[in-house]
Amino acid sequence: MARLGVNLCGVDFKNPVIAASGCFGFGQEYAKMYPVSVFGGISLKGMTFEERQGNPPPRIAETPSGMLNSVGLQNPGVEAFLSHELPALKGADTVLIANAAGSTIESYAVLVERLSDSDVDMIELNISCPNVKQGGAAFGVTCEGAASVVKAVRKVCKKPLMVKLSPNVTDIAAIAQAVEAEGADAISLINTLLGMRIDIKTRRPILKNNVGGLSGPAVFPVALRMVWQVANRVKVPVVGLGGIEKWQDAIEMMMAGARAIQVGAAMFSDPYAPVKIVDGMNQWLDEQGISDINEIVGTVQPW
Amino acid sequence: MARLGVNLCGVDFKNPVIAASGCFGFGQEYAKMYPVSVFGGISLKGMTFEERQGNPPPRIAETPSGMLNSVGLQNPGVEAFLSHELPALKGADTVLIANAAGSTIESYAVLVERLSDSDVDMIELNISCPNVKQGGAAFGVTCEGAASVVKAVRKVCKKPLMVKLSPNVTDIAAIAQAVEAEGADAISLINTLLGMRIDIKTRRPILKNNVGGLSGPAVFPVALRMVWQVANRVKVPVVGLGGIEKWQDAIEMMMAGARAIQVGAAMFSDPYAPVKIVDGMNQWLDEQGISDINEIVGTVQPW
Amino acid sequence: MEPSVFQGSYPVVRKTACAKQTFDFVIHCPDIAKMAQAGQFVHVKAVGFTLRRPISICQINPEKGNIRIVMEVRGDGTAQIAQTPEGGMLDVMGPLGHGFQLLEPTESAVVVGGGIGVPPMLETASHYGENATAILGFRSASAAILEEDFQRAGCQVVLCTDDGTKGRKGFVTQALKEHLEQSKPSIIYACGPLPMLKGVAALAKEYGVRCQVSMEERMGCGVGACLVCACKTKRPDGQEGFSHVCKNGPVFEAEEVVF
Amino acid sequence: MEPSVFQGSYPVVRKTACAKQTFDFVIHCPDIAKMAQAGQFVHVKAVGFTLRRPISICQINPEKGNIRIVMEVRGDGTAQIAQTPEGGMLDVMGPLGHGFQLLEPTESAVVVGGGIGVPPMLETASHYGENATAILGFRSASAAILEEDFQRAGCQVVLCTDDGTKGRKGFVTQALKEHLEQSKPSIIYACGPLPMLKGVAALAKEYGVRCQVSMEERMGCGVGACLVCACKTKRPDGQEGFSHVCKNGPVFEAEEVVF
Repeated sequence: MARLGVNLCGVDFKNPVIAASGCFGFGQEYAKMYPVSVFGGISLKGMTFEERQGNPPPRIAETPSGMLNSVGLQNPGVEAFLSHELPALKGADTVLIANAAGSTIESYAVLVERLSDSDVDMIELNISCPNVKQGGAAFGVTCEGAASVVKAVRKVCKKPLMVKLSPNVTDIAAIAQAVEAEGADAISLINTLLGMRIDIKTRRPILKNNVGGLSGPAVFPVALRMVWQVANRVKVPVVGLGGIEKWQDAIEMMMAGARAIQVGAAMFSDPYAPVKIVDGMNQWLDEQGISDINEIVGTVQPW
Repeated sequence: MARLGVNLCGVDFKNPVIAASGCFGFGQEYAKMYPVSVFGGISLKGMTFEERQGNPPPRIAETPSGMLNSVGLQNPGVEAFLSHELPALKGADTVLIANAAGSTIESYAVLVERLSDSDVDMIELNISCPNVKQGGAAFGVTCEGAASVVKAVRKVCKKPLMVKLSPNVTDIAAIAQAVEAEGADAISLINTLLGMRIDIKTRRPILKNNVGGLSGPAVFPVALRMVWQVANRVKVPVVGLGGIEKWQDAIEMMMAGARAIQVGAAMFSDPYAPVKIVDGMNQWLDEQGISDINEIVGTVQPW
Repeated sequence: MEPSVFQGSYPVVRKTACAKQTFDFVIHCPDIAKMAQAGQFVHVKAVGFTLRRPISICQINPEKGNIRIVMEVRGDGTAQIAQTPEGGMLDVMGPLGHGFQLLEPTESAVVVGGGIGVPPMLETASHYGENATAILGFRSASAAILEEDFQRAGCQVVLCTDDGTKGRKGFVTQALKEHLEQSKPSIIYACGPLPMLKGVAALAKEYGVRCQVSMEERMGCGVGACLVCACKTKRPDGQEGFSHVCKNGPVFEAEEVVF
Repeated sequence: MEPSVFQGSYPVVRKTACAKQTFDFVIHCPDIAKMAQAGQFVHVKAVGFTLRRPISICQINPEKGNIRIVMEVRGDGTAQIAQTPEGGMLDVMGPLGHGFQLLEPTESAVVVGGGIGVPPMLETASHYGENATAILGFRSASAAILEEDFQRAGCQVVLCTDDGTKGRKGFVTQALKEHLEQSKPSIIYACGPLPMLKGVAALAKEYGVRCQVSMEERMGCGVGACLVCACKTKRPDGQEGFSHVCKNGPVFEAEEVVF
């Protein structure tokens, strides 16, 4: 058995497979099928300081090898999270990552400050949600915007800070460098690509929000390219996500430079996908005679 | 039989289905299966003033519901095109669109000037090829770059000028407005999304160019969203492409605001895809009792 | 914690076409059948599609380890599922969601089903047997399904068709109103098109009868993790918010739902 | 212009496993069989995959309207194709590319095949019958295929395995060299791994024999429209450039190819 453990900015993960935010709720739902301890870590449902209702339905549309969603950060707010959700995760044998979003720089800061006093192990700053009017991706698509949020949050954040980037930009590596410069401890990418579907019978967008975020295997090649570009430009650890459905995808992502990976939409097709990815990685490492998963990180050799 | 004919900046197309540049060579290859006259128009293989060898192979990689290519504008150069390829298309009952690329503003200008004296019906300016070192997408990802090329080309272009945009940008509508302001007669989008795949056995990118352009059904939702955004911001006609494989996709694209559509990668899975799309549109229009395809353009009603 | 939701490839032990574009599958999935309850659903994978399709459970046979689903072809995905032959395998996940709350079988119940909303009512109707009245609505005779099954379950069946080609002409709401004029059941259960549910809920309120409705919405994970299948509901505190069909539902108390 | 390339869903009239992960299909596609020539290929669709898989034509029977392909499972796509049962349908497009140029059957020819490069040589070898020598190389006995077919075609078969578990031990290039020492054929045809083709081409040049090689590259459209399957070749004017395996090839004059 090879060593699957990885370390992200001081936090130990028993394996590099993390549940992607928004696809795993607050960690309880899939427990009816397998224990949350299967994951090296779980990135919890994106949360805001105040409760949010989210967008009206339909919030999902199917696409070739993918899906669009427009949930819009529905969440009970940080206090409800701390009083109800987080205690339920006590003793869960996995790294707990709080995904934090806001509509203004201040709202990001107060939220992260509050989370800093909690038992979460790490904070993932969501500056890339495509489904909310203010904030979200608005900050994530410019170096200045991204830097300003990270700068403000860094001051009050006592936990390792990971920043999740939007792929809907011209130069994602520049944004990665900007947030690194402001003190991000890690970078995760990609959030969803902005997409749309239309119901030709009603001549209406399928999503009530008109547009939504594209995820699933369809986006994997774009995610892999961006992870490769970012990993070559920053020193902090990179967490790769976007369309990973098989263990081979996870290996590609790590060879491209990801220290860990997140699995999201793949669970909707196959709820056991994360289990299979961990097992597949293990078996492949043994077959290859590689004793430590960390040895493959960033090993892709460009032509 | 409903009316399928559309008009793009003065050029009449018998139907709105156009072969996408790079997927239909110079129009002869698929003639062994069906006549080129099936198409309302064909956008010919991207060409440069001088001959180009293109990138070394492998130039293609499969992805979920899509493919990456890194051909790199291999073409015989404009003189060979005019002396060999174009004459062979004489009498082809379809609109001929020359796809023009360059590495400098000057090289774009001399090429377009030369093509302006030929029998092509229209010119598609390619400022979005992701597979060439200089030029190509380099111009297409900033408003200034895009505007500067269109401005220089417009001066010497005597044909209707369509500009093909890159999707690898933060705000494609802003770029569309910039090229419209410089005199573009039409806008086509999207070119390919930049992506990557890695061979985990060799730990090498599958493409010799390391990265390549993603096309195929996987990108359709992103293309549809961008066409909708652009069509809402410019007055010139918009041609929609990116992952169209079925007639329903074509209808969605036109409802989003496209006056015509282009079909590319779909032909690699089903060579008869364009024929089926034209037939499907026809049948749907009749079923809906719509007498003219133009009636559905831009009719999507956002929530 | 023992798994209570399962996913796997299970054999189709019986498949019949019961109406135009409507198929009746009996699937051998002992672990799912053992846990399943009336009104729950299974999430079925269509080969070549990203998202699973939620399909209500029509009947449960824990002894034989079988569940029965009756599904309608609505698009490419359901068409793909419908192609699965008898003897073939289906990728099924379940049981999922909260089902109907069943009272003592001696209580009287009315189950109201419209179109493809009829199958989910069979297991519940069977629970009450002769104490149940099943009001089943269809577009026309050609779309009518499961009538014999409800009769075999012992309940009084009132079959309605929009065009009067079978049973009585008209909507189930009219039949329900007439029934409530005659007698007051302990509870009403309903599944079908939104307008029908809305009408049934209104009648239940008018006649002061408890009512549970099975809701539908475009769905993702099926377990409450992705929050896409939102349904507007009233909370105990009276405030409105989005609940989720896959986790809080598909069955809700009618008075909670904001139609 | 009459169509000369066809695509459709055609029945598999015979399927056999001829070696580990290697399958032998006879497909009934009269229009394709009518036009097909030795050395051409067909482009086969794998359900659920975007790109077709180019597979060389092994035998052509225009009378029966059949073609025969022998393919190896190399990945998920080819595995999907290999699952097609006898009696099932395959989505096939063809015939595609330029095949081997056949001289008079009375001329003497040597066909050299390596591994899965052996099947494409059978139709050509059959053309020359007893005037053909077939030098076939495989990793080991378990991978050896089609020996009887080449014998039935009347040609002398020299079978080589890398590990000597069948026929003579060693590479086909060694066997070819010895053959050329004995007699000079009118032409050599080769298909197989790149190093083998390189070696065969070098020998052909050394002994002054014309040589045609069948090349391979990751392919897109299959008809020469997308220009992805680039192969570096020397032009008449001596300048090097990229030709395309699907349109200019798969068969090239060995001296044109820049190995």
